Amino acid sequence: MGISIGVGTIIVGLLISAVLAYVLTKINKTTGAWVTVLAPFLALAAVFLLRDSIGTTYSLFFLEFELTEYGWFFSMIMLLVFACVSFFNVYWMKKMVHPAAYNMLYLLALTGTLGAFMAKDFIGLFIFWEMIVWSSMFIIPFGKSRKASVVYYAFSALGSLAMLYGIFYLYNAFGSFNIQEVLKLAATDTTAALVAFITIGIAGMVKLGVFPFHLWLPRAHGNAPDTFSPILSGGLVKAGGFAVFLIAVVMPSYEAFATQLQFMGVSITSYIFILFGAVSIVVGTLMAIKQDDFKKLIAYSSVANAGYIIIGLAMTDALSVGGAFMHIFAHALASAAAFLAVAAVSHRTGTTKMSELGGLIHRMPLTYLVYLIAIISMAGIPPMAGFISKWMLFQSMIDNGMVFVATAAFFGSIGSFLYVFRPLSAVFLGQLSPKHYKVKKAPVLMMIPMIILSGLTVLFGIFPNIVLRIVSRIQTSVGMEGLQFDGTKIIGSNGSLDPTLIVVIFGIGFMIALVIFLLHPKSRKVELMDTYTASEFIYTPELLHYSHSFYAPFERLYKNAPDTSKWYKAILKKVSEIGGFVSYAFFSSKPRIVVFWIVIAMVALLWGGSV
Amino acid sequence: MSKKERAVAKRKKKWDGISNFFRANSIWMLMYCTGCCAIELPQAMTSKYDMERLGMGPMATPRQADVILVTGYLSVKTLRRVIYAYEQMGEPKYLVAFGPCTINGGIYYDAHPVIKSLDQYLPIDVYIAGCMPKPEAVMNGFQDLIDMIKRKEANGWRKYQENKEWYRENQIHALGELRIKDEFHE
Amino acid sequence: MITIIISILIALGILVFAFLWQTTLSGITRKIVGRYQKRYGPRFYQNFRDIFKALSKRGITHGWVYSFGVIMAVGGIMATVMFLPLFGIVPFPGVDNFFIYVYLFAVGMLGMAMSAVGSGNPLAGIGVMRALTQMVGYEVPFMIVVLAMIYGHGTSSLSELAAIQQTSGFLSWNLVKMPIGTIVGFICLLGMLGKKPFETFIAPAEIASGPMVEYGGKQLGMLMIMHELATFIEISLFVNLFLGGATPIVFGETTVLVGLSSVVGFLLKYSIVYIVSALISNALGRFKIDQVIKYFYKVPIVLAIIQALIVVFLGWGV
Amino acid sequence: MNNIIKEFVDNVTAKFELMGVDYPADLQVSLDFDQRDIHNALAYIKGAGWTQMSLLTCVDWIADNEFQLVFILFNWKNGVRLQVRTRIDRDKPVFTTITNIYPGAQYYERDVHEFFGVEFEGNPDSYKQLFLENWDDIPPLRKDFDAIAYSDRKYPARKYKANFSTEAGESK
Repeated sequence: MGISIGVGTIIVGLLISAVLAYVLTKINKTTGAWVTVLAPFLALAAVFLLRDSIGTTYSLFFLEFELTEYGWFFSMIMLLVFACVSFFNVYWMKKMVHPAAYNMLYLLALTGTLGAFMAKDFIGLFIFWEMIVWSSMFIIPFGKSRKASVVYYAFSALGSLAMLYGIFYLYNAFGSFNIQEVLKLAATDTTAALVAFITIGIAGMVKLGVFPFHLWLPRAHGNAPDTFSPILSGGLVKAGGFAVFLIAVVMPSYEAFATQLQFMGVSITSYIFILFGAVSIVVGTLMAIKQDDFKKLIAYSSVANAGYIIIGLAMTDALSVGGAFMHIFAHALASAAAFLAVAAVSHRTGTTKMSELGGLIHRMPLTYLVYLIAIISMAGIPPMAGFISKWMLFQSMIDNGMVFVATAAFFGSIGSFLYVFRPLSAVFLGQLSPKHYKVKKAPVLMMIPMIILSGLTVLFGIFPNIVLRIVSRIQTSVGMEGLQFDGTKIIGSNGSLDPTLIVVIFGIGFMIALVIFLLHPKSRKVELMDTYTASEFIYTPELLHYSHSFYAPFERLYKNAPDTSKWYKAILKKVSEIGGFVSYAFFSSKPRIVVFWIVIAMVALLWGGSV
Repeated sequence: MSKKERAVAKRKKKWDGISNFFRANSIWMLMYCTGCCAIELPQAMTSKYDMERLGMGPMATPRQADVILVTGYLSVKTLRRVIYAYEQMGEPKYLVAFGPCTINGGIYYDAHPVIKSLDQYLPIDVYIAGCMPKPEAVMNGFQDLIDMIKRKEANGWRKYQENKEWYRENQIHALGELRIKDEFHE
Repeated sequence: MITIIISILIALGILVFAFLWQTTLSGITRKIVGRYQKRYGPRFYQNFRDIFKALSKRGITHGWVYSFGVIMAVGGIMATVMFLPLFGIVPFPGVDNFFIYVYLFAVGMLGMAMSAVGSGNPLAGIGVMRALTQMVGYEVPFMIVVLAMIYGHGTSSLSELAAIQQTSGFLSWNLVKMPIGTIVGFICLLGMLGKKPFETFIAPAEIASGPMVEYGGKQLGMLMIMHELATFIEISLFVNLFLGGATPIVFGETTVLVGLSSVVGFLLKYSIVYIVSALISNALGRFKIDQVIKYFYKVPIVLAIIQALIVVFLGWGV
Repeated sequence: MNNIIKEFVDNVTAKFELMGVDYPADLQVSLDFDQRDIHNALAYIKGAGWTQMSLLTCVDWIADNEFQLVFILFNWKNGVRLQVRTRIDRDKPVFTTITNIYPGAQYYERDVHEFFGVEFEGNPDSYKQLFLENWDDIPPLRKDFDAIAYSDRKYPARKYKANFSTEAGESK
């Protein structure tokens, strides 16, 4: 009998390798970093091989695991992102303050996500959920700011507590922790379903960074170490999608809320969730347009994209859920690739401020291509994976006639052209600043994961059915209608899409253009500074580079818009005032207050005695 | 002339043969309005004389333009910029000079900052005489340019390429150095 | 396989027709504008001369992305044209849905923007910034109106949307069914075409023709081809969505005659839309970019939402 | 109005040694000072309301072997224009800068330095080139500068086969 690989083995293996990474990093930094590269790859292979044994239950000590279709899908995305990003760890070891702790926490975060996706009962889900929160909370301060971690923890605690409340409420009502079982039971009880939907939904929204819980996301992503931002954006945030998926689709919400008021084809509770998604699309887009920091810009774009995911999941029809899954997948790949490109730029130049960079295409052409593919996917332009998901989401929005939500989605979709183009223009194109003349190409080991991610983005843009068939199986496994296909075509409700054909036609167009280009006289190569300046002589490339406050005319229009962080600051002030009063009243060492409480206590005691 | 150069020349000639029909009837201008002759261009362009029926039109940058119009006297300071603009243009390119100032200095023949004859520094395809030239003369000059392009005589840009050293020497003699670098050009 | 090849050949035919037709019409419009300004104006084939002259010139290049972006731009726009139905002929039936045009069109625009900024000229960067900002303005109201239309008619296929409008003559046009939407569509069309008052991103006197600032030679020629094709896409979209597409102007028994007259009908509507937009462009001045955005988010978007709500809740115009 | 001008001129005369006063037109006064007094005088005049420096220029009196610096000042309260003038030695044209009194004089000093070769002590920027790029001769607006010779030397003239130009009055 050979060694049978089960979920338990993988989790234990990852835990052991986390400890191993810690010990080895203490001895030799690079060796320890290689452990973080190898472990996710081995886990990826193992989980991939477990494809055939979906539906099996595993147990590890007191924890129960079940490999579900969606658990497998989410785990694959997560492992892919972790495995690709881990190559960067090798280069960041010297820059880290605590490399050993980083490596251990990195693998613990991975363990947490896998455990959460495969947990059979809510207790396992909660334990591993907390493992994600705690490990990432300790990693974030290794970057630029400690405060970001505090903000992250504050929001995560809110989400975790809401989830815990939901779990205990459900246990109280149905006497079980088993996820599938409890959710199916909850679907028959509207009140329980509502509580579960809101509490676990909040946990998911916090993790996804949906408005109004979006504030931690740009802070954490922007300030986390460059190697951890792709994990946060591409991986951990998507765990929120998992939580929302549980209560919206596994439960399923359309059955639970069938008696509720139906609005635009969905129940009013779901519609409120959808509205939050719509608002976070608008807020994320507007804020992303404003940012000067490359990482914060992509972080806000994650807020906007989280909006699409939650809209898709909450609409709960075949196309929208399929779209949301495709979006989770496409955005995980694209944002991880974009963050890795930032990390490569930051590794070579030492900054992520867009106004300080420029013209890096002449030094880092491959990184540029990786970023280009990532943003094409993020903006939802064919032939990348992001287009497929947006198309599917738009289809179901139109079917339901959701005018306002669609307005937000269209705005976010067109607005994404703005914010994804800005780094392209300000960092990679334009004039090369003299201080970056000696910048070298990104190292080969960094290129490998970036190329893998870009390649997958293109591949699943051309042949999305590979993913969509899995998604369709997930949908049938939770009792929904699956997606429809016809060869390479995806059948939508009011039209169909053939991504392969689009790529073929685009290829033909490109070839015609190439032939026209090659037939005509060869161009003369000129220097980048030999450019139209109204015939004036200019010698400073920095001044000939347009990157500072790029969308100034557009930003001006909403610079006075209300800022959510102000509400939170006001709440914070109130909380700290109450806390101050409490500590003044109850924890003071001043004699008169102590005497006052003693008197009160005695009066109470005497009162109690007399009755 | 080496073999390669001859092949290049041959290819150029072939292209010119095909393209001259289009070039002659689609001339985009870069107006370098240095002096008073520029005031005659609006009449030539608008409804009175309508330059567009010859296929001509104004363009914003030297990259897009086919012909550069030097309308009037050139101080050394302006000459530097004209040379820069001319060298930025794509080939083939033509240069039309307006008024006597570009021929022999005109009324500025004795001024210390004003050059006397532009053809020392840049090749000129067509001169338009008159101080200032009337719109009729301007239109006539453009018609001449079109005819010259059709007859393959508008070869100023080729002359400039072939005699680059001679032109460069003259430019350096008058200007000191071609590109100026001071506090205004940082 | 054979059907795909035939489809591609049809699509290539549409591509060639689109280029020839729109370039000719641009020339004719230049002539009309010339007459409008009491001039003779150029020959009607002037635009062909311009394009081929530009192609034959020896331009400059600022590096590989400068040329690659141009090829990507032209390729993307050509691919978009190849998906367009023309006179009821659909090269790829079933997959010609509206979102393909919006997003495949964006490939071309992205290519051009990339190439322009890759030239290293800040004016190109400003031009691209304005073009993108303006896109946020016009694209959203336009898509809302189309949302209402797709919701109402139950299909997002461009050819089917056109076919639905050909069922009962003039009265089934979306121009009649959704008058507010048509107005919004036309305003957005002006924005898409970059006609005045929405000419912010070209602005030759202000930012030296914006993205086009560094182009000369064959790159400029290819971008001019791209411009003509992009105009064709935008106007055909408008005609197909709002004006009933290829509706015959002669009714009768003879199929050939009706078919031919529907070709004429389409081209007539197309010409009218294009010439009217050109005349409006020549009569107006230019907005500033923040005025453009303010305008689009004040008037057209409100009208578009009103139209969408009318269709979704009242069911009028279906 | 004349009273105001008269009063002002009287005040100036009482304070400084005036070389001459002239009234070229309505609301215009020209005052000549000695080179030693000029800075004090300018400071006083600025204090008296002539806050705008419209022009600083130079006149080459080659026969007297002197340069005359002319400061044109304007008073926005009463609209009176002052021409404050002083003469300096042409062989050693050195003058102390007035940029600490009128900061706007910065570019005029560079202008005068470039065209007349007057050196402004205390203003290091005045040596930078302003209008003439790469000038390689004596300053061009000095009377002893031969523009035609310079032009002939620097810019080759067109050679004509026949003599088309005729002097005025000369018959063909």
